[in-house]
Amino acid sequence: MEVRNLHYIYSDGTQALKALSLGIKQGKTTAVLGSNGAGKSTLLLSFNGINKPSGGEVLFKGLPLDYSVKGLKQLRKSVGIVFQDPDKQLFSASVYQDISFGAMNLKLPEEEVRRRVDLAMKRTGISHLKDKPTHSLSFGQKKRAAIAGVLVMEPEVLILDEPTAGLDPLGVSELMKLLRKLQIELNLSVVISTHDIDIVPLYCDYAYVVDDGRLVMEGTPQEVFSHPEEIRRINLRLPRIGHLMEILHDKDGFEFAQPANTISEARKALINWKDTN
Amino acid sequence: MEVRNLHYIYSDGTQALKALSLGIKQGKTTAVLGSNGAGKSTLLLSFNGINKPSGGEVLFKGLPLDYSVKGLKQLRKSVGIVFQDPDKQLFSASVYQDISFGAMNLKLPEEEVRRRVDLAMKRTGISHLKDKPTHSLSFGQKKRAAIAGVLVMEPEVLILDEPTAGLDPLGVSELMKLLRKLQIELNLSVVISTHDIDIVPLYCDYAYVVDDGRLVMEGTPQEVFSHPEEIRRINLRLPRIGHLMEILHDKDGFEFAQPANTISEARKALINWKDTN
Amino acid sequence: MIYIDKYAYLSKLKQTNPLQKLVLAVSVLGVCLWADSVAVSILTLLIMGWYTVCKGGTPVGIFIRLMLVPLSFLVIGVLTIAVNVSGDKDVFVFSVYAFGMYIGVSQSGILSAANLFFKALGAVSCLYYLSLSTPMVDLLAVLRKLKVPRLMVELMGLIYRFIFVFLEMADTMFTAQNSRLGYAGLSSGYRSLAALASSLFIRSYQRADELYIALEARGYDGELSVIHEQAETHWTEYIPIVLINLFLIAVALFSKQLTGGLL
Amino acid sequence: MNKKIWIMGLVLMFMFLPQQTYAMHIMEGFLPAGWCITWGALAIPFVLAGFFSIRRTVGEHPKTLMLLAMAGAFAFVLSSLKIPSVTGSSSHPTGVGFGAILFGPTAMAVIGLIILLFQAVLLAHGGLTTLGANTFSMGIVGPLVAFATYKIVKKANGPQWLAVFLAAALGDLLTYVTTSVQLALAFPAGTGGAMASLTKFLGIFALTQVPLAISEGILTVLIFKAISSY
Repeated sequence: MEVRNLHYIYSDGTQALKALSLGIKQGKTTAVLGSNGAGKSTLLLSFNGINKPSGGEVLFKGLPLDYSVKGLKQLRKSVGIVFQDPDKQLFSASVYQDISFGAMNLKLPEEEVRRRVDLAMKRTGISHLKDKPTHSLSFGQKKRAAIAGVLVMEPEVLILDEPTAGLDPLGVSELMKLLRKLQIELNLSVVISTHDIDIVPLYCDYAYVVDDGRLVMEGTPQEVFSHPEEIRRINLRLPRIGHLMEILHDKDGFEFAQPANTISEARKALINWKDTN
Repeated sequence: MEVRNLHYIYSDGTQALKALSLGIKQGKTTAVLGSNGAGKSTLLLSFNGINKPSGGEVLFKGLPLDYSVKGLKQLRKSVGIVFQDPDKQLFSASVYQDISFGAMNLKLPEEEVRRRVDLAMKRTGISHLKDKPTHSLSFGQKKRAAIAGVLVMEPEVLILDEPTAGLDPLGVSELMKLLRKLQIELNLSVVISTHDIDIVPLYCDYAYVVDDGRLVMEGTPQEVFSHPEEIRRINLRLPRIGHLMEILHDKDGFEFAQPANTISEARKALINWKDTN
Repeated sequence: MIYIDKYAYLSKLKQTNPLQKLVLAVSVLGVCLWADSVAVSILTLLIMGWYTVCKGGTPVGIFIRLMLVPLSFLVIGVLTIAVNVSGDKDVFVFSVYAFGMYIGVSQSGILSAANLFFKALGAVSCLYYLSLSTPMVDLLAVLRKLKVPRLMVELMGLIYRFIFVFLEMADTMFTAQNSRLGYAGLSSGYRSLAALASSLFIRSYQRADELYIALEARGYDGELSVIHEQAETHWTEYIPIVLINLFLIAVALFSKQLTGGLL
Repeated sequence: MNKKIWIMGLVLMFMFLPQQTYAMHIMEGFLPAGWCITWGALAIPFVLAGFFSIRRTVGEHPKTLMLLAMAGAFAFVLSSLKIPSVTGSSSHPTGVGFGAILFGPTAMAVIGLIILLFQAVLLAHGGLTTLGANTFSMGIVGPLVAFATYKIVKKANGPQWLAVFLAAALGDLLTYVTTSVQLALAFPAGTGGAMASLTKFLGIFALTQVPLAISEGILTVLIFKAISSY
């Protein structure tokens, strides 16, 4: 999955994306970072053809997207998107029926639809909610149901807009672990947009940083967060651990071989430092 | 502001609060922590009389709340509440009109309404948005407008449900600094409920931890986070810095005199350790 | 607010074939209306109450509380029918004189009012049996099976789903306004309610767009096709329903004969 | 003395009872079977016309389905809101005028039917056997009156607010006049027949509705004003 020189102008004239180019690594978790209004959501909606770019192109498996009805249908089988607010995505009061929707649209035999729905519910850990009405679910459960509704299509790319927004600490870590698990088990390419900087070094393999519709940085979380000035210039911040380690290194005379952004990295760095001193 | 032995049962029979007692410190910022469904929002809505407790009592300035129409009117003048989703709190076409809503309902002379609205907009830094339609605002601006809409009533207690949810990193720190400033300038008592554990040691003076409708812990953030087992038992977590420092202390042979949950505390502790070794 | 919906999902009868429940409710409802007899009405109320409370497990307190919901309509309606105006005092068994006329109730008026009162309660208990044992989702599936046009069922399904989304939204908005004293006076109350309704309308309008986009992303092609649970039934399960109806019909005929068609 | 108290009690009850109830749909089991069928049969052509018109539009623009669904859910929620009143008792808007002006009377027949079914099953307001009668009054007559009033006032170059007000108020009122007619026909008085009965029902179901119809008119004007300034 790749976008090249992408431009997107909203009907009200706002230029949301400006000559943006980036590639999604197959089978990895990629984060798209940026402050509110940087263009993250617009970008995500371009990946499965909901936003048709005003300029440039989106490529899937090396081929430019085909925006015909048939082409889009084909694309959406492979590229699934989970929106931030599950109440905007779940259309049926029956969790089971809602999840089956995507699979039914693939015109699969009923047997296969049932198999996939059951599997998707099992994978997202909501099998016990089968007979519950959607409106009785908690926010986190709705989120999982929305993910299951995309998984039934057995996509190759799973896109999630702010997947951790509104979840409590346990909800965040459970959801991110779920995504990690899906990514590994199904060899999915996962793309998330997020404000939650601290989860990026923990759960993401690669990160793109966008600002004002442009790509300003890319690399592993490690690499991206080793440019703190740049990160702050565009109103983001380092992970808190990274920030602490930066100050210890810059101001307090600690010496670390490389930046550390997670607890385990910081431990290693500090133990290392302790042992050499 | 104080609640004593508070019970709250929803009309569908769910017991949301169970014998909860706590006091809000005047002129301080108090955090209410807990996972989703712990009863945080129910508690906040009890403070300004929207939820009438099924048992126990809520006291304001030492007196039990008066749930008559007049009593509630009086109370809501003094205890303002800002909801999580500003879209559910802003109704009017223009920002100015929306902010004036509460002041108008107090039947103040027009002169006074104008003065208060201008002041509230200035305090929240949105004076330049005066004539904008509310729906054209960014999420962070809407949040500020919602706060201004409560400030016009010149409350003594300001309650905010998940004030940082949905904001980007800069938005979070700006909002928390704004609340700090308001709290000091106006001698406001600020009460926030939050999932965002990392902001608690930075911006809050006191914290209550609720779980399953009960109060399970209270104290300064320092004190509360010095019981990591208890915090984890109820599905919360330590601030990330606190977690790192805990592991360094418990497993890696670092010695710190006291727990550290913020970057500056951690720096001090580590420098201290460095100097004594 | 919507208790009935909540109890429907909790009912022990939830797994029973919804068509069977619909047939039971509607057929007994029909017999109750046709019979027009106090005995049948009371029996209907007892049978349906037994099904709902004993077999369905709906708390009896809830059932009684719900039976009181239509009571104000019932009392007003029945009194309006029973109370008549006439210049002749003799048509009434009890009357008062006011404004140069007699206002009162006649014997046949009392009888038909009592009849109507119980008939309506009996009928309501049929409605409650259905709605307290059959979640809307299952009911819609039955409608689909009964060849109600697909578009109609889809529309109903969407409306049902979003009623809860908007109710929650309206509730939060109302609370937010209320805490800023939006309902402290009559005129501010009107303004607040209008503001609430209009923002709710605008939100719902936007929600149509957002939902359409989300559905398209999942391959929507103009048909909200979903998989349905197949409820297996055997014709023998309909035997009790037939027996109940036959019993009620027999009671109706018998009591008509006994009271000369009065009750 | 005794009689006075009796009358006073009756008057008070009639004054206050209706205001505390929901929109006055005819309850389950209240109408004799014959009338249930009659009103159902009268409502069917309108509902079918509405359905076919919706199907045509949705065929051309699939998004219309979502729009109608949201309008329906909105109308259901609107009818559950409480109109503030002086006495503290509450009444609920019908949304008849609002819906008719925005979506036209044809679509309203279908949306009205669905909402009435949901109100019956989820809230026990109205009923299954009275669905036809209630659809006829609230989904057909009310919207038709509201729509016609709106068009006539607009055509006569009346101001927008007046058109909206009259449409909403008359739509609401005529809904209940229809309900009264339905009840009177089903329960003609022992002395004086259907006309005497109609007087009684109009007095109770329509007359008490006048202040509520005015409330709904004012409210609808305010809603339209707020939406147009959005």
